[in-house]
Amino acid sequence: MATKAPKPDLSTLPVKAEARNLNFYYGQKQALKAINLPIYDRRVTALIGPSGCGKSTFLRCFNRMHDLYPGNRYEGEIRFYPDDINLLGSEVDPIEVRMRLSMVFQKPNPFPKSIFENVAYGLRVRGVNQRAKLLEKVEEALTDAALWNEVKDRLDDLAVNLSGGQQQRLCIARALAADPELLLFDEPTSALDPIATASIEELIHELKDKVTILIVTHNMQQAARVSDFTAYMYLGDLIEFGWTDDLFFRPKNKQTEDYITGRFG
Amino acid sequence: MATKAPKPDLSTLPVKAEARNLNFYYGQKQALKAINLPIYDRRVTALIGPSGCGKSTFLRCFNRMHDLYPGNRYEGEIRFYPDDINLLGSEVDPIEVRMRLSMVFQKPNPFPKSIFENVAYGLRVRGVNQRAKLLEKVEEALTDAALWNEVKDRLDDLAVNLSGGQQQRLCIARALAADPELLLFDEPTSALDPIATASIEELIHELKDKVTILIVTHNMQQAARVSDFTAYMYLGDLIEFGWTDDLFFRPKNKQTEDYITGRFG
Amino acid sequence: MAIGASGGGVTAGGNRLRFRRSRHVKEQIIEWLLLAAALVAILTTVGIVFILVRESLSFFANVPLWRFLTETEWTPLFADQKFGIVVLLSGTLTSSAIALAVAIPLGTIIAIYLSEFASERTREVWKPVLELLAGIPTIVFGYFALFLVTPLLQIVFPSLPGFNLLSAGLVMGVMIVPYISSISEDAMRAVPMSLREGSYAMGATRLQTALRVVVPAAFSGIAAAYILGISRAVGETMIVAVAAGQQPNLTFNPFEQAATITAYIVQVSKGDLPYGSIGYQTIFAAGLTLFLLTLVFNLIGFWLKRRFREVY
Amino acid sequence: MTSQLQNLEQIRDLIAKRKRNDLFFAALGFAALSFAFITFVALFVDMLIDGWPRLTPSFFTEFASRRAENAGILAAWVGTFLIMLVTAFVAVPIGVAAGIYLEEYGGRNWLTGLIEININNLAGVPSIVYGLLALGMFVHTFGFGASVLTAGLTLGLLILPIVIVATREAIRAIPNAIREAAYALGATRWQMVSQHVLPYSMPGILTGVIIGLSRAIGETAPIVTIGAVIFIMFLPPAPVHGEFPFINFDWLWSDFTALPIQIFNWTSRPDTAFQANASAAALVLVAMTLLMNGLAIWIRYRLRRNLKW
Amino acid sequence: GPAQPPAASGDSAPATGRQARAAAAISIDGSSTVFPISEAIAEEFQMANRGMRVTVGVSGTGGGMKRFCRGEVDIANASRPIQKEEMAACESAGIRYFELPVAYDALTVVVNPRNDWVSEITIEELRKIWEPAAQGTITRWNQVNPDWPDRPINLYGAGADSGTFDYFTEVVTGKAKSSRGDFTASEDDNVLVQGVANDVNALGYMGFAYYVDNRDKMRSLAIAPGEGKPAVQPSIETVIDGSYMPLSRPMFIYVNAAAYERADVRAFLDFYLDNVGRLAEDVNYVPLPAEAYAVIRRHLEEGRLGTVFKGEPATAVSIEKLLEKETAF
Ligand SMILES: Nc1ncnc2c1ncn2[C@@H]1O[C@H](COP(=O)(O)OP(=O)(O)OP(=O)(O)O)[C@@H](O)[C@H]1O
Ligand SMILES: Nc1ncnc2c1ncn2[C@@H]1O[C@H](COP(=O)(O)OP(=O)(O)OP(=O)(O)O)[C@@H](O)[C@H]1O
Ligand SMILES: [Mg+2]
Ligand SMILES: [Mg+2]
Repeated sequence: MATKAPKPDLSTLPVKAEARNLNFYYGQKQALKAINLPIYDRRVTALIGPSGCGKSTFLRCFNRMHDLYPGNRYEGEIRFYPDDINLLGSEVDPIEVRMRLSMVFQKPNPFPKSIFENVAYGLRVRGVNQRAKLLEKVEEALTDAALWNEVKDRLDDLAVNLSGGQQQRLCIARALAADPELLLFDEPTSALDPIATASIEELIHELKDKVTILIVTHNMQQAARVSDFTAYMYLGDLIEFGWTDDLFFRPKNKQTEDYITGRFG
Repeated sequence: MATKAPKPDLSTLPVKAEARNLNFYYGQKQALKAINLPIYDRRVTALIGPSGCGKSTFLRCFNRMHDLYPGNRYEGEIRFYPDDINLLGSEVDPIEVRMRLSMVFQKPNPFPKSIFENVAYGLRVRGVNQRAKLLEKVEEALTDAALWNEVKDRLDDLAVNLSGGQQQRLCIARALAADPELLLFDEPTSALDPIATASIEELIHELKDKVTILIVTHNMQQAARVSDFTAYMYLGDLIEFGWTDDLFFRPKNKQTEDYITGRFG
Repeated sequence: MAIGASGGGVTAGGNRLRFRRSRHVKEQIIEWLLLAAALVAILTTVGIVFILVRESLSFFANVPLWRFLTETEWTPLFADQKFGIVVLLSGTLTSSAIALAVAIPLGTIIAIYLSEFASERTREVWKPVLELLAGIPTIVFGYFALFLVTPLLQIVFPSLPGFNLLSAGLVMGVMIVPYISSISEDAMRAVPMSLREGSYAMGATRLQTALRVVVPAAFSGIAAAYILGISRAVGETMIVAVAAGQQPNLTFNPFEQAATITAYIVQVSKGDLPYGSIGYQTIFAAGLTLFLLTLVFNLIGFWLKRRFREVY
Repeated sequence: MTSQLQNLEQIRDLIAKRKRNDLFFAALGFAALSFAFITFVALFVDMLIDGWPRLTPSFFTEFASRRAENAGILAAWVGTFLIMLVTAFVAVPIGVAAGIYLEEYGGRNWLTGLIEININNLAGVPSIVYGLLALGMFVHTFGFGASVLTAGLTLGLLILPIVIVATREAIRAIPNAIREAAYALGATRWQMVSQHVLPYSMPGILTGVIIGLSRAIGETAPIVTIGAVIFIMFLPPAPVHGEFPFINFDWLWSDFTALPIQIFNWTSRPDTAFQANASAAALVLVAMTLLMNGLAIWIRYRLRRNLKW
Repeated sequence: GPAQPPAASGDSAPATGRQARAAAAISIDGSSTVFPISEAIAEEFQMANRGMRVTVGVSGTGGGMKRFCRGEVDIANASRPIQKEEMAACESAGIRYFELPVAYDALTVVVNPRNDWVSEITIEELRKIWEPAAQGTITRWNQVNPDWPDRPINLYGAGADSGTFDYFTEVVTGKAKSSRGDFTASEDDNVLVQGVANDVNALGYMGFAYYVDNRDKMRSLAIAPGEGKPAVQPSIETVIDGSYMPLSRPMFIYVNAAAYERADVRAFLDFYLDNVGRLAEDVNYVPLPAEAYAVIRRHLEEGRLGTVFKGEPATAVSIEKLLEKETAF
């Protein structure tokens, strides 16, 4: 497991964000049921659970992705610190939220632009246009995403010509370039081969000192490898949450245990 | 594990099909490398391995699905018994092959026709058109697929209005109605919820007395639950093959062990 | 349940896996029939080229090609015959340019609006309504330009003659809008949602997402729409024949009247010229020019599509 | 990575500005849409004012006449209808077959590439060039004259690319999973095509055909070029009649007139009373187009209901 | 002669359908100028004789003559006499024909109703305006006649593909098709009407019928033929009495001699000659005097084939002169 040191008391840990009694509806269909979940600052929290349990739905609440489609409805709050605002509040601008929380998707989705423009996108959106400033940030982000050495000589190539694993790291670099406070990953490695997967997992490991991470995965081994905390969801309910090694080795809930031992899913 | 009785000697078991030195190429890209693998008669053989290792590619060689796309190339043989013929031979008609080997796909893919017409399709293709005969076969297949009771009153409803699990069972019924000698499953439950998954696994269990089954799965627990034999593949190579419990509990190969214990994938 | 291995299947035993000749032959015949249908497209092109070239050859036997290409007057029907196709080309290109100046911005804006801004319902209602515009007979547009648009324009530009490229071009532009907006919108819709989500997730607004991600991603489809729009403009006949005047006039000034290639062809094919006269043969030479012109545009479009094929 | 809190104010300003741009563009888009729509309304109202008084039942049942108030469009609408019939009979089988060939059979080789370039190019060839083709080919070389057959063939070729493209698009919308399912059950290619691809793409094909026909119905230039008659006081022989074999094809060879050229002719008459007739006939033509497009939309929404995958 | 390679084969190929059709209807095609007359007669004829079938097309005089000389139509409408190439084409196809002058048209020179400076114009002035040399140089009214104001002159005229254009240029500039090119040309006369009606500086020419039907939008000019003769306004009377010269011209139909053997064609021509006087006036053309129709009828009955013009244009042929020619034929 990721954390080897003795585990600090939860109440002393700083919280970056916290879902409070969060319900979510796709039209009539309720996809999240009264979720309460803290996301600890600069820790990796993993969301696991069988397909369709609402992992992605939960993740996408954080950066208000659901606002893009009509008929979706939130209830409850996601508190965000240190400002202590409700990310779902109507007074909060989703665009501002998205500028502060970055997301990496299941399938790499680079824009049909150059590598450089992909990474610079978040900055351009913020109105940064000086080439020097952009270059500096792009290099920093690509370095953080462990991609700089592979692409530094072809920043003007089209991003879609990269391999799948490189594309996903590019998407991570794109997210990092925006200096996010919270990084959301939705099954970032499920479309990748084992080697690319390993490199992304390593990356997450390195990033967590700098940024808070929330990651959805269908691969329990992955959750075990990369996360400090794990939440197990089932059919829209949060069944169990705790330190990753506790949840995997000492699950309190029978359902969690069944899932983890592979009795279903 | 599926087989509780003492394990018979492999050389005494009847073989339904056997890959011999099978190579497969997508254009230039070699996806299967000299695979040798027996499929024992009326047993369930599971294929596991990380994403992209060639499981689906291997499965689709059996019913010559690759013939549908240009640029694909087979080398080697798949012997098929009792005829003792090479399924990949140029004198063999892929259409005849597909009439004897049925396939169930990862995502349920019912035709946008009625439930009845879906199941009857394999017979219609063979020129069977008498309603009575069709009805008899359809009932038989739906019963075998554990779906008859749920749909018997609405055979003329559109199949796409069934739930995902029902759709997948319908696809299995469709495959069964053609009286196949070998059933090919490509991750048949990965798009389904746990309950539907359980019902499909049970079905496989019941079917194996009557028909030989080759199943691809990314879920190791599932392989352990449903199969007699398991083959582990990695990057186009067959790494290990054996009785399922041997492979899971006494893997001979370090790679297999790493995979099974979740160290990667 | 009868499993095939026990021999109880629908098919009989024996060499069942071998090729069936009858089935193979039937499939082959069907494939040939379908191919024959597809070849009609080639035959049509061959037919067009054959007819146009055959008739143009007798024209060029009388009128050297250099006269056709270099003269600056088009008076094949006058006593003093001049054959400068550039005159008709100027009218064609000017009216098309005006049309495109209207249709490309308008069509693109509408496409972006419908694809990225409007609600699902708005889109489902408005898109067909726009397509209706494309179904209106162009002759109706022609009289619309002459009797309604030109007088309106004359209020703004009192010196505007009753026939002018401006009015014809503007109306033609409106006529082309649905082609451009509809095809561009299809192309933008085809851009996967994941790209949009990627952009929104970076904090982009709708407009930024539309202009920086969706439009570039759909570029080849949008280019195809533009090319089709150009072809439509260059080939449009009735609007220019009615509203732009039919005076061959070497001009690029929208405030003047001028004949286009298409207007010239309909005019002559209804006129009183004896068949076989040079005047009559000019319509085929003009038609060939028109065909080559649209061919060039289409090849450019084809190349653009190749070059910027969508890679999402 | 430090928090961006300090320049949050700046970002908020920026967002506000960006949102104003969004709003401005949305307004612009709506204005553009409205502009196109208002043009359409203006055109329609203009025709309605001129043509409405002439839209009496007898307008549809009378032949053309030199007296504007007696003139009707019987020959014109019957002619248009018959031409559309031929056009559909030419364009649909050929277009659908070609579309199927390119999507399901052709593969990628020089021949399909050539066919593809040809189709794209034909879609952009001006209709008047088709008129010239018809004049040289159907009228003179084949000797079909300025008949219903010639006009139908010409317009059929004209809309062939539209039908082919619509067919291909409809076929492409069918997921490969359906094809694989059929093949996996032992279907031959043609069984797969005829039992799955064709029925499932039917709504798309029909929509394309109707859009093609509504393009063809208003085409004036090619029909003028082939030299169709203007004044005719009789109808082509009925395609269906009471005696064996109940159908005949004499109407294919018949003279005809069609709505667009009737309109064209009326607008160029000295007697201004004919202008009202022209407007009324144009209204009829637009109404027919609207009707066909309405039908296409209806098909799109009704038939596709049953096609989910 | 005209190049028409596949003519013969084209005619014989679909014999069944086409010949059946040819027998079923009397087909007329040709000039759009003559069209209104033929149309009126076709309409009245079919109303008087149920079951008879006539079609009238507008392929232009050239297009109509071409089809006529290939035997595709029974009657050709022509706004000018048959030309030499066409005579040759008919000859080589074995088509023999009757030439029937049916009415006169008065080419009318018109200006905008708000034009208050000109009411009559001489042929000489028209030549000054329209000759090729005027292109780009004669652009203002006062360049033609110093009494007229210093305003731009905007010209409207028939399409260069039309018989009207040929006739007007022949009469005004002395050579057919010899004209300046910078004028608004249209073969759709309503387009010209629209132009002149909206343009104070306009001067145009068109068929008399278009003028009559749009009197409220345009004003016609009296034409002074020159040599001191007085200017004359176009009207049915002035054309009949020969004083509206030289801008009045005859119009013809050509009848295929073989088709004339058919009873329906005979009946139709009978009807034509009986009624054309009345109906021509109805559609604002000038009828010939009754004796002219009688002469023409005699030609038909006596089988007098061919043309009186021998391929020459019919310039400045008054009704009187035409009658002489016909009688002498
Ligand atoms: N747009 C939508 N409209 C309606 N229901 C939806 C929508 N998206 C997801 N759902 C439903 O909401 C539930 C939760 O979906 P979600 O995608 O969050 O699951 P998930 O846990 O991410 O599953 P997976 O592991 O398959 O990605 C599912 O039942 C799903 O069918
Ligand atoms: N049509 C194709 N053309 C080229 N390469 C292909 C094609 N289909 C699959 N491949 C490649 O062949 C390899 C084996 O693919 P295959 O689909 O058999 O993997 P798999 O084991 O079934 O993986 P998964 O668990 O993701 O389904 C992969 O590297 C894949 O990228
Ligand atoms: Mg998910
Ligand atoms: Mg697979």
